Amino acid sequence: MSQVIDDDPRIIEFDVRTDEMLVNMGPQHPSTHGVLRLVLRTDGEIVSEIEPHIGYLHRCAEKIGENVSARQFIPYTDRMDYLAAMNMNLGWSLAVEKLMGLQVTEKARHLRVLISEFSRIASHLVGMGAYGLDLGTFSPFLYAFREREKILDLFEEACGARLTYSYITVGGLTADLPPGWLARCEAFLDQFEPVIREYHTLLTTNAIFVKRTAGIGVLSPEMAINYGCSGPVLRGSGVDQDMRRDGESIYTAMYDGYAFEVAVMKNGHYPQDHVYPAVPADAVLGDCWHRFFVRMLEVVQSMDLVRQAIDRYSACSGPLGEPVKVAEKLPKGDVYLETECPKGQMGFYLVGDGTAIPWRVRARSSSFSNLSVLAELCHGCLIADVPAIVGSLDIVMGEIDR
Amino acid sequence: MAEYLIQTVGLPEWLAWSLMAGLSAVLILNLMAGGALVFIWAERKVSARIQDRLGPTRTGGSFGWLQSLADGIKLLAKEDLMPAGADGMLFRVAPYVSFCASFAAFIGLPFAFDMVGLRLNVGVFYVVAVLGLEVFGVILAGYASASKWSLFGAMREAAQVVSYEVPLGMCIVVPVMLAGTMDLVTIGEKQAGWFTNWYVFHDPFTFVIFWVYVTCAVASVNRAPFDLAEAESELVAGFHTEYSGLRWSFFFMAEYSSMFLVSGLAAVLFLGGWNGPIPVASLLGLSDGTGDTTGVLVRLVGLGNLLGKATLGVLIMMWIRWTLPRLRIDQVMTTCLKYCTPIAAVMFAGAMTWLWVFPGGVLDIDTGSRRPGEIREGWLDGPGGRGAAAVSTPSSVPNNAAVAEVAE
Amino acid sequence: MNLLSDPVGVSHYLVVGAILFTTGVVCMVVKRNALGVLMGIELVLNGANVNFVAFGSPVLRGEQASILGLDGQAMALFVILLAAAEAAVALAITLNFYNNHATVDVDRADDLKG
Amino acid sequence: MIGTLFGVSSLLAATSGGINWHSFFFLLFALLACGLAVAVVLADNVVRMAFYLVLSLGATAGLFFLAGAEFVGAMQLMIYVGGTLVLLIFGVMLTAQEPFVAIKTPARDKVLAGIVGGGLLAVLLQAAFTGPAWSEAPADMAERTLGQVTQPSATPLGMALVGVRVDGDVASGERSPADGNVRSGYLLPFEIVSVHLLVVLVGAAYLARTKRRKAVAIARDESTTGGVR
Amino acid sequence: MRGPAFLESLEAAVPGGVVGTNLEALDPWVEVAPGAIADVCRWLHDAPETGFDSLQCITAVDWFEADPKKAAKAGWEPHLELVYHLWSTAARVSLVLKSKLPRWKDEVQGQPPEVPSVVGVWRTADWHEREVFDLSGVVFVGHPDLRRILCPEDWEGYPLRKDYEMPLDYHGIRGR
Repeated sequence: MSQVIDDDPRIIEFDVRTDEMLVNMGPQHPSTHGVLRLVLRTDGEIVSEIEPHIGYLHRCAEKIGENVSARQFIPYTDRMDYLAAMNMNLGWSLAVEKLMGLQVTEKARHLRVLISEFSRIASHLVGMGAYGLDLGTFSPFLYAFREREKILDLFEEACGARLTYSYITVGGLTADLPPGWLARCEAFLDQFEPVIREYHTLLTTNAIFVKRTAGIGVLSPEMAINYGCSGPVLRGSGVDQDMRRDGESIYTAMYDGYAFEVAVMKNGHYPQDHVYPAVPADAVLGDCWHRFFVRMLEVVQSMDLVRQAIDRYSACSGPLGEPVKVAEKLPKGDVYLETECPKGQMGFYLVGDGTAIPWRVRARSSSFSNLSVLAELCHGCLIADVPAIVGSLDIVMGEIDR
Repeated sequence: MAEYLIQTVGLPEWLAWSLMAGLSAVLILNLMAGGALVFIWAERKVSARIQDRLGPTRTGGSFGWLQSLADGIKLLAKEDLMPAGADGMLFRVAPYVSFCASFAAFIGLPFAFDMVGLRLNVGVFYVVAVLGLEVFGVILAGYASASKWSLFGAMREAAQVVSYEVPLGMCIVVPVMLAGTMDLVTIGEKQAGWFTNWYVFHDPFTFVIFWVYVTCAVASVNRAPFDLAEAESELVAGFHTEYSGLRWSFFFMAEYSSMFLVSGLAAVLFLGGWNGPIPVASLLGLSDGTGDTTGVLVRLVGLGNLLGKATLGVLIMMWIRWTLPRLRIDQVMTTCLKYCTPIAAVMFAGAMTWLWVFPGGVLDIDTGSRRPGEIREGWLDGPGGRGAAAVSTPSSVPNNAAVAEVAE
Repeated sequence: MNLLSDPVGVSHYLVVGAILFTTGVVCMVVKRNALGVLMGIELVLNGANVNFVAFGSPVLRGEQASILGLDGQAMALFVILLAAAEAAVALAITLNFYNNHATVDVDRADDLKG
Repeated sequence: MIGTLFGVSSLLAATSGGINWHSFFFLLFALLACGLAVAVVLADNVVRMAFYLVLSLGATAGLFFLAGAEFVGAMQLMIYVGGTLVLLIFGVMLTAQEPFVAIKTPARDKVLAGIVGGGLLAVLLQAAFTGPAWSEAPADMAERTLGQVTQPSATPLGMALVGVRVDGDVASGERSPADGNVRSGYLLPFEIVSVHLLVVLVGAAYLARTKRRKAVAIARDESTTGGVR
Repeated sequence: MRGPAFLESLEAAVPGGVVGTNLEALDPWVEVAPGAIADVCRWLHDAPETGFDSLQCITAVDWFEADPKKAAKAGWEPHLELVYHLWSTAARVSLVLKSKLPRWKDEVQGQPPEVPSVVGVWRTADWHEREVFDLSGVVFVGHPDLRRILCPEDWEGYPLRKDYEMPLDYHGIRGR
């Protein structure tokens, strides 16, 4: 009987008559991960509508790309996803190499895998720590940064920079690893492995954390695909897609011979190659918890990949190869290449007109598409859920605004 | 001491009393302010240690122990900003309302036997009632700031604190029932002896209700994971978003002294008050009830005991804060209405039944000291008990809104 | 008469009660805001409470009060309780009124007017 | 400010030979209570009204403490002030939108109310000083220290509420329970109040509950009220 | 289904939609008539054998050369080129659609060209089309909320056009 009433669209429930309020979250707000402005239309604590306003960090990277040569553009890619600049370098380099028909040496290939997967760990550490911050716990953030600092130390040794590396470049890498680096890297991995269990205790399996994230911001796989979501956001919804495995051959060739699992829930379970915490009963596929969990799994997968890459790289005896000249001419034609970056699929579109300077550069960023789904996810949630959902998308404004 | 001033120094009575009142007020105020400074410093050090950091290390020597003072000076020097649309009067008054409520509650909290600002026979009731007024300043601040974030914070705080008063009250009723009085001094007195006399160990129900009290106390002073009113990742800074400088620091001080107060209340109600786990003094044949030097010394030890217990409580709250994520507003309300309140109600009934079934208590270890149940509100028994002595000798109870024997 | 040195009697309390009562009545009459009217009622009850407590106060009346015992205080307690109950109901009514009329102006509550 | 206070008080003390602290605090709390009550009437903003009201009630609680009614005073702080707090919250909620911040009262009403109120006050004040016994303080008042509690009130009050009288004439020995003519306690009123409170809680929850209504009805409702939301 | 067969079925589904192809390019592309872009996309999205359920990117390339000497050698007429990169999550194949637009509608300087919106097909096109509108000046007819996205709402001009000139001043901020 009551079921019938519930379904009757003519009957609506109403509480105290309240007025809707427009609230500006950002651009200077602690949990919008940079200069994102969200305009919330709220009824009390309930968000009825949310509209993201972006562009506060727009630096005309695409326009700049039309004025510098392909190698000169590398530093600008650093500043897109500044938390995983190595992956940005790699994406652009591969796109240019695809246009030029270049093939890097075997040693450079393994070094690129090593570096980019390492960078993925560093990026996910920020995502994880900042997510804890969004949910009101401060300590995991510092635990994450403690480990990230060690990775940055290693990067600094390799290329001299801690944030904007410009290390991977068109035609290879700017330098080889310094002596002893691999040993320090392995030492870090050994030390880091048990730390992940701490993260799981503090966040993934923490009762309050699960309460705050499970069943919140559920993104169905259809919606995720329709909105062009990618990376952990897409895989958190149970879509089995990873460009490292499914992408174009020039990219997948990089991972030839590497063994890794795509962190996605298939047949009702996550990969079982390591011991992972169990999925809580409240969690729904596609909610904030799953997106977060996918990132945590990817960290473990990336550690495996880094270990494999260390072995292969040290087994390589050939030269590292030289990067192309700064003013190397680009052939006529256009290419588009998407690579699997920590935040999702980063695509670079490049039009060459026969000169060294590209005719058109386009960067398709994963966070851009991932953020566009926010309005859909936040419909009817509570204000406290907004940071939880935004954090679970793990956006970087540098990449969105470019 | 007031008598001393009157009789020996020859001051007029009113002057002696006002001097003593002023001294007591200064003592309590300094305890609050100084306590807040210490706790803010401790919070920094504790959080730093939890997070693999060092925290303040320079100001005032190697432990940075002057850091809070430096911060205080910085806050004093800050510009006192007020938003253009704010309700000026309420905006200015709100921090003081919070602070005063917190301060006024301290008047009723005993620090050792008879070391209390004002010994009220409704002590617990008074402390809880006044502490509940702290939310008042927060609501005013949230409303007067003319900021939506502040308003959200204020409404959250109101909903949360008003709800949590229900289970908190139920938890507090249990020790009151066991002691048969609302006088905090008598409640503390009744738990004298070995730690088995503490009400937390009185029976299983009180043990459970102690933890309910801890939860509700953390919630009622707005500490993580219940710090929704100032949830920085959601509401920027909640109700004090628009505050700066000294006014902001008043909110801060009120928060820390409230933490100290609920911890102190927990110590008095459940953890034996100023009585140590082992009744060293009574084993040595000393008593804190006497007015001579020994009595005062024993009381000072008791003061140390209570401050230690309260500080421990504050440290535990810090530990919780730096470990757990924050709950959502609906989850906070669920915790209160669906868990804390029913559990508190059942435990209350259970404790009542226990008292009825085992009137003398089960773990009744004869310690040679006063046994629970021996002390009653004196006026019913007639002269004899110590409570009676305290009530019936007016000179030992300086009666004034803020006169305390702390001064002795 | 020096207010600061002379002892206070019941009359003084009655004066306070009278002032509270009167302001409450005026408040009820003057305010058009339903919440304001509610506050007026609270003030009136509070004024009454002052009287109850004063008459029953052993401090103020000495031996005379001991005949009354705690009756005055008990009455005041009941008044406080009923005031709380009244506030709850009145608030609910106000809220309902607000739901239906989008205002808390009591002058607009004239649905029964012909 | 405290300095001024002490200055003034010492001046007064010098002229009259000492301050009666009871009188001093009575004056303080009474002025606060009355002044803030007047402020409630004069204020237009609901939130400010509620703020003044809370302070006024708090000052009254102080008066209760002075009069030796500690339990009532604490009760006043807890329930009355707490209840007003809820009023305040509703004030905030309803006035978060501009039009209702202040509903102005016509001057005519104010004048009328002033006259009526003044008359009422005159009558009440006259009545307050009629009883000669009321005006004079008990003989031992001057000797008693301020705020000294002659007897604790909480327990006898509680016992009275459950029907056992230990105060008043029982305490003074004029009557004893054995005689059988002791005045009754407050058990029945207490029960009635308890049930009353329960009924009120249920009723208030019912009145302010989430309602279901047909959307058509809403539309009609909106049209009659001019669709004001 | 690849290559010619695929093109045939597309041609059959949307007659006149395909105006040219280049299957030898690094990323083989299909040129679509501007007016038919929404229909083509709808078919590509819905048709079971293709199922391009994901839109990766929309790019506008401005083919314009200000220098007349270079323009003469360029070998193309000035035009705007819209590039759609599609992806099929099931088949894991990509497809590039291109569409040539005039630089200005009806050759009126400052009046952006129009093309049907594909928001109805992929929701992600919402922001991508806004970005193209913002930076390259293409009006997507049927877009629910076509506003500037990266630049301020009162910004003038389309920065990714080759003939764009940076304003000298924006609200008192020096531009050049």
